[in-house]
This record gives sequence, C-alpha cells and structure tokens, in this order.
Amino acid sequence: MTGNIYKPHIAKIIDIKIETGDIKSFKFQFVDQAAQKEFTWKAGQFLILNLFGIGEAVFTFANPQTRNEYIECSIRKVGLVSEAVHELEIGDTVGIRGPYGNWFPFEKWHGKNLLYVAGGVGLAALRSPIEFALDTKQDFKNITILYGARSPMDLCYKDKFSDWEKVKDTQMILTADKGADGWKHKVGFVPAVLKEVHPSPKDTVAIICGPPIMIKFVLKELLDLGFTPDQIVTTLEMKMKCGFGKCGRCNVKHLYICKDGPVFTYAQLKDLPDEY
Amino acid sequence: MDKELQELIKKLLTEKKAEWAIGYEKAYDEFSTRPAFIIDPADTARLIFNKYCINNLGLYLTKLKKNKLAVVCKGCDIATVFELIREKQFKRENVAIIGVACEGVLDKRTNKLLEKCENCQVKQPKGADFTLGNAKNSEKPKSYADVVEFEKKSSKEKLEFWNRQFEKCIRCYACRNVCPVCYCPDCFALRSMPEYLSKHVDADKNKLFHMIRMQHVFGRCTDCKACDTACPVNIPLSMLTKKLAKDAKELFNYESGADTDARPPLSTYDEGDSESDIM
Amino acid sequence: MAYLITKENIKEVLNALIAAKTVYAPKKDAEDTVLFEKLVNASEWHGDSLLTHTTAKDKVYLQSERFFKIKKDKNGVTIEDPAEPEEIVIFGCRPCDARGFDVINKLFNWSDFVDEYYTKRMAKTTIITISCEKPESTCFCTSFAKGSPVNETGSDLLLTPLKDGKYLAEAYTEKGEKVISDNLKYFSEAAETEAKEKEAFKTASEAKIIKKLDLAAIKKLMEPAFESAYWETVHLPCVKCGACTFVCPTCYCFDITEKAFDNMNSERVRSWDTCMSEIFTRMAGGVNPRSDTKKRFRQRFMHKFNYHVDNFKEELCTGCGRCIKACPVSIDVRKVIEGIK
Amino acid sequence: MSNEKKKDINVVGFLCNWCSYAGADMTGLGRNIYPSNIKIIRIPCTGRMDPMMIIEAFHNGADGVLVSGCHPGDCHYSEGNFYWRRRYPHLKSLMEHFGIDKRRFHASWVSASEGKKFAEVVKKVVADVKDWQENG
Repeated sequence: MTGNIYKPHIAKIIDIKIETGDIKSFKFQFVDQAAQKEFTWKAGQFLILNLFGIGEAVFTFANPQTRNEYIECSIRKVGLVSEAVHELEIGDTVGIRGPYGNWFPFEKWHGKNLLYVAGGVGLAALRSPIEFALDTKQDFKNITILYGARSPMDLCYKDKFSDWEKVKDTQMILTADKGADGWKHKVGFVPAVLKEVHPSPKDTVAIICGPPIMIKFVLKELLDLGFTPDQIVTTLEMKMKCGFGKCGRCNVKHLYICKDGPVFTYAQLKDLPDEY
Repeated sequence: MDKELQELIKKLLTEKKAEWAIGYEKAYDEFSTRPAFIIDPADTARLIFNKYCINNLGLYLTKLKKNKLAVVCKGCDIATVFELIREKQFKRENVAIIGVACEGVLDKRTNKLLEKCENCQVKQPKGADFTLGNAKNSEKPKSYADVVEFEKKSSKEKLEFWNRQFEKCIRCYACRNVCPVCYCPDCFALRSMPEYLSKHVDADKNKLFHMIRMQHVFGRCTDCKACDTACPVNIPLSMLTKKLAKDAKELFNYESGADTDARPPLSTYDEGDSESDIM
Repeated sequence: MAYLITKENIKEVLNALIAAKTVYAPKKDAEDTVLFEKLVNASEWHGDSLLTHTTAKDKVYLQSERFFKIKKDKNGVTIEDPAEPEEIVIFGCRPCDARGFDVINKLFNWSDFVDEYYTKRMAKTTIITISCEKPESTCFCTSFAKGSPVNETGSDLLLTPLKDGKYLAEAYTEKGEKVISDNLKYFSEAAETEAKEKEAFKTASEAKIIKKLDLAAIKKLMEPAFESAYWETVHLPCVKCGACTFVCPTCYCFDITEKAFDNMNSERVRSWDTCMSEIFTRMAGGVNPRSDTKKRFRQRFMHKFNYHVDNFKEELCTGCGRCIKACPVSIDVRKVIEGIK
Repeated sequence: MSNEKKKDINVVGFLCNWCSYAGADMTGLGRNIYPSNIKIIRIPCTGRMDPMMIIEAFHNGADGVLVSGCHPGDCHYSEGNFYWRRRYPHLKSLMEHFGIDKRRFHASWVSASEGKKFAEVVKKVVADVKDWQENG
C-alpha cells in the first residue's frame, strides 16, 4: 500500500434504496473513473466511509467484486455517522477508503456446497459473498441460503431473492419468527428451521451471520448435524477506527478484527475469549 | 494506630457490619500508599495509615455496588461522604465511617504538606462512626489568601495564566475520575450527540472541559484536592476548587459536605436573593 | 567512533542546534512540571530531573495530529494535505523514552500499511539521549531485552556522563553523526579507557534499579490467565482515567475524528485515545465488548505484556515507570503483572 | 474565549420566551434602536439556561453574553428565574476567575412591555464589551 493510508477516494452517491425502516442501501461511484476501475476487493472485506464534516465509520461491501462498477453499502441508522448518511441524497459527496480486512476464502471452497445462514441485518454482511458465489457458480456445487427475520417486514433485499433463486442448483429458504398475512414461507426461528432442513455436512461450508443469540444456537445445530468447527465461517463486528490494526481497539487477544479478521472460522473463534 | 485500625476493620467484617472495607496499603515505595479493598477479615494486616495516605476513599463509595461498606476517612474525606449521602447516592446507615486523626498528608511529588492541611479544622474527624487517634485542630480558619491574591489579577493575566496551564493538560481525565462527586455514568465530555468536546486536544478545548467541570461541581465540591494531587502535569486545580468553596461560602453561605440534609445552593432559592448585578 | 564533550560544550551544541532547528528539551515551569518544550536558549534546559512528567512521544506522534483539511464547495470536495513536518531535535530524553520511539516505529510500519504522518516526522527527528545516572524506585528498564540505563535503541546520539563533568558521546545513526560533525569543535576524541568507564557507569547505574521482572515467565502466566479471578479484585483501585496511557512512551492507541469549522470546512484529526475509556470500544448502538472496568484494566496489561509480544516479539513497555508515578492511586504495573495467577 | 481584538462585536443574547423575547419584539415595534451586534437565541426560561451553553458561547468566540428573563415573581413557570438569579453570580465569578472579564457577561430582567429597556440593556452590554476590547 503506498501513499497516505488515511486519505479517502472521493465518491458520489449514485443511488439510494430503502430496504427496511432503518436500513438504506447506497451506491457509490468514485469521481475518478480510473480509480473506480482499479478499485477492487474481495467478498467479506470492509471499507471506511467518510462523511466530510461528520466523521468516519466502518461498513461492509454489499456487492461482490464481480459487480464493481459501483460500491454498494447497506447502512443501518444507529450512530452519528450512519444517521448523517441517511440524510444524504443522490449526488452528494462522500469519501471511501479501503478495502480492509480478510475475506471469505472462496478459492479454497471450489467444488463444495455452500450453506448460508443469516438472521435479520446479518444478511447485509453475507450479500456480497452470496452474490459472488452465484456469479461464479461454476466453481461450486449446491448453494443453500437460509434467511430469517423477526417478521416478513424486516427482511432485507426482498427484491433480490427471485434473482438468486433463478441460478441453477440454488435454494432459498425464508423464515419469519412470526408470520403475517400472505406469508407463504416458513414460520419459526432460524435454528429450528435449520434442523428441519437438515443439510448434510459432507463437502459443505456453512457461512453464518446474525445476532449473537442466533449465532449461538445455529452453531449448536450445525455441530449436532456433524459440521466440524473449520467448516463453519462467520464474520465479526467490533468498533474499528483505522482499519489496519494500528488504532488498538478491535483486538481479541493478539488478533485485530480489522486486520486478521473480520472473517473467522469457528475453529479459530473457539480458542478466543468472549470479548467481541 | 495501624494495629487499632486493622482490629476494628477485622471486627466490622467478622460481625458482618460491612461487606467490604476500604482502607490504605503501602504502594511501590515508602512514600506512596494506595487504596486497599478488604473482603476477608483475615486480610487486614496490610492496612496502614500514615502521612502519605493522600487519596480520598469516598471516591469508591459510588463505584462499588455493595450494600454495606466501611471506609477509612481522614477528617476532610468525611465531608465527601456526607456530600454523597446528601446526593442520595447511598444511605447513611450503609456506610461505616472510620475516622482517623490526621496531622496532614504529603504530596508524593513534592514531599511537602498539602496546602489544605495547614489550617485544617478537622484533623480530629467529626461525624465518624468510629474515631481512631487524637489530633489537635488548627485554631486559624481556612485561608483563602491565595485565591484573593489571584482574584486581584487583571482578566488578561488570568487568561494567560490559565492558557499556559491548559496547554499542559493532556486531558487524561484523571481529575474527573478521582473526583468523588464526578460520578455521572455518561459525562458530558464523552457524549457525541451533542458533542461538547471532541477528542481533539488543544488548550482551548481543555479549558472548556475544566470550566464546565468546575461549574458542574459547584456547591458539591468539598475542596478535597483529589483532582489537584492527581494531575500528572501539576495543573493547580486547587486554585479553582478553592474558588468554588469561597464562592459558595460568600454568595450563599453554604459549605458542601457539612450537612446531609441541606439543599445545595443552586437547587434552591430565596425570594430575597441579591440581584445587585442584574440590569 | 566515540567522542568526549564537557557539560558546558553540550550547552554550546544545544545553542547551535536551537539556531538551526526546533529543539525540544526538558524544561521546568512555575509549578515544577518538567516537560519537553521548545527551547529558546540552552540555559532553559533542565537536566536534573530523571524523567519528564510526560514523554517526548507527543513531539513525533502528536496528541492531536491534523491529517488533512477538507473543503466543500459546489464542485465537490477537495482534500488539502498538511505542510511537510519541520526538522526537530529531541534533546535530553532518557534511553527508555528513546526506545519507546523504536517500539512505536514498528507499529506504524506494521504490515502493508505505513503511517506516513508518523514516519515522515520521525525521519526529520534527531533524538539525543542522556544515560541515566540515578534511576528511581519506579524504574525497571533492565527487565527488558534491550533495556538499560545506557541503551542506545532509538537514539541517534547517546551522551553518557563520565567523571569530571565529561560526557561520552556516541553516534548510532547518520543523524547523530551529523550533530557531531557539524559541531566538531566542541568534541574531542575518546580513548579506550573512557569506553571502559562507560561499562563501570552501566554497572553502577543498573545496580540502583531495584526491580527486575522475568517477563518471559510472566507472559507464560498471562496466556491462560484471561478468565482468572485475579482480575476481579486487582482492578478495584483503578479509577479508569487515562493518565497511565497518556504519559506512556509506548501507548499508541488513537481515535480519528473530524473537527468541523463550519458547514463547508473541516479537518480530519487523529487524537490519542485510551483503552481505559468507556467509549473506546463502544459501538454505535451501545454494544460494548469491553463494557466493564475489569475488562479494560485487563486489556491494558494483556496488550502490553502478552498480545503485543505475540505480534512484535517485544513488550509494549520500556520500563520508564511514568505510569506508576502518574497514577492517582499509585497502581504499580510491576506488581500487577507479577501477581497474575 | 479568544482574546483577539476584533472590529465587530458579537454578543449572544439568550432571551426567555415569555418576557424578554417579547420585549425585544416590542423594541422593534416601538421603533427603539439598539445595536445589531446582538444575536438572539430564544430559550424557554432563564431557569433552563444551562451554564454549559454560556461557556460554549464564549469558547466559540462570543465577545459578550447577555441572559435576559422575566422580572422576579413574573416567571411563566413561577420560579425559573429565581434559580437563574442564583446561578448567575456564581457563574460570573467563576468565569472571571478563568479570565473572562466581567464586562463580557451580563444578565437583565426585561418584561414583554419593556421594549425601551431592552434597547438600553443591549446598548449597555455592547458599550461594556467595547470598553473591555479597547481598554483591556
């Protein structure tokens, strides 16, 4: 990496889409077209979004590197920066620096089945790896996506599901903790549905993301199904500032989530203390 | 006195009059002491009291979530405990105050007697549940001579003095964190919405922090000097806390920590209050 | 090659340096605070205190570093880089302070990401160190592989006081050699005997350091001690201020914030931060992995003597003992890590 | 908190909604002229006047601050200005200790009908600030 590592690329918002009540998806494009072409990342990495006059915050890429004519982020309104981002309009200027962190090791998973398990906004972190796998489907066998939320209202990326399902050997399983009128999919918690679906651990990698309580029970289910800890992969979230292991806040033991993570296998996490 | 203190605390803990006891123990050399937390009655042998016991242990009363505490207090620290009781942080009956007679404490940095100890009215503690030792109170009243002297300076001189002081400030917040009455769980200095102070450190922002902190502790600060002695770069915060004490006395005839039932000056009023300076 | 210089001539060299560059050296103020401050004349140099109240770290790794200015207008946003740093001299720091720079250097050059704000400033900094004659009760530099009252790590030029008011001057880098060659008239060549005298100085000085820790053994104890009940009580006196981290020559954690002047102009600023602060790891939305004080206290010691060793093969500490002195409740880092079980 | 001498005097006026703000309106209605150096911020009551905001105003470069409310006994919330009457002398004294000249910080009682008085008060405040700037 050369040059000033803190200096962002200047980008403009080219599209805004409302996903749910407090989540919006933003598409950004660099002002410098050449830089946009050169800018590449791998599914699982994250970027730091700069709001000039407000500050910086970390977000994960929502689109895969195979669709890199723009950068997309799904942003939930929770803090100072994210609240300010929600105020922005198409054409507004932001800064982007990155990409940072490690990625999902798809190159190691060629020829395997992929099982994605997501809960609530956790799908935002998995969208990029899902779409990457779908775009390079020839490298993988079956893809199963299990996604649940509190209610049908809280599902993100509803409009993407039909596109995803169209890809050969891809299965979408949707569930809601509580159904609603017209809901044709499953009703129940994600771990229970996972048990019902009963995926085989043979040649399969499970990629999970969601609220901590869901992760806990999904892990238990997966282990019961016969998945080994290194077949389970997740991505962690922690307060980050710099993005490259210098500012000292996102460490779990000697590992920095921003530099050595955010993607970890359960085999790695098992040995780490519960401080994330 | 150490022996007496140890025995007393052992007794309080054994008889379950207190769950925890807070006292002093030796720190890294013979000139330093640090707070000691005693849970086990057999563990009291490390407790000491000497002229290096500078910390105000009243600080920990709001930090420990325990029902019954025993705390070793110098006469001046008792004012802090009373002030916290007045602020309803805990009940009087839940804290056993062990007053220790004190001939003054030394600043570990300069090895000099603290200025507040010179004309001390409470060398022999008042209002404690148990009192150990004997000391003779000063006959002279508390002196505000240095504050009066400082007040005579022009505003430009004062500004220059404080600018120099706050240039040194590294905003480590030691002053705030050792302050027994600065117990807000969410200090204004840490809030981001609205943001009064960013992490950016410069003399101006540092001064803003200290001004607001001083304003927040007015009528509550017992002038215990914990902040002054904690400052790693020796900013004379005592000059400010003493001013607060003087103002409370002169403007409202109020002394914080004196009475557990009093209304602090800014949360009450009198219809006959002076308004000479208001147009 | 080693040289000799008298104390008077050191002041002459100092004056020559002041004329050419910005020189920071220990200076005492009206409140008896000794800090590294910009000198106007060599006579202001206060060389009697062992340690300054804060380190010289903030001269290279500024407490608030202005990254760049941001200007918004109708055409978009322009980012304006700051001016290049000026050449500075840090004079009269101690071997532990100088070694602190060496420790942070590695961090800011870690992996593929080089922090150019720091490295540029470091490249323009000359560090002149003076060996410690009278270590204090808080010193424990000899516990470290490279630590000693005469250690040269991180220094460009090391001055060791010998007999008769003379100092042995040894340059370890080009920057150090340049200080000597530019002021050669004040230096004289040293003989073999003086190098021996330095050895004697080292032995005498090290003997005054009362505490030596076995850090390798401590690290072994620390690794399994994460969940130890030890942390439940040891953190109690700690008031969670940041004094220890801000006076430390090696603590480097920072925060990046934006300082807005008005709607159109702002500045990106990096400021020191402290792991003792509650908001250090608090995420937007309120989740905080190190929410309680025990966890933050543990993080500080674990980071310094365990995690950092895993990543950099050295401790994040130089044994200067400033944190012990600055701590309002006299927490002794040596006792804390020695007591781990 | 800047001590720089500037040409334009900036005074921040915190005026209570019920009396002084209306009083300031009355000043205009009555064609009384007052200096334009004052920038008015409306507050619900002087009892709500957070000293932090006054300190912040000085910090951000205000040359003077005026807080104005209802006359004692006339408070819309019956006792808000009594609290302010206690806060003011303490705050003024503390600010002076920090080096903020007493000529820079003022308080007044102006009722909704006292348009003329408001003009007088502002004139006095601006004159005092000017005096501080010119004579130190």
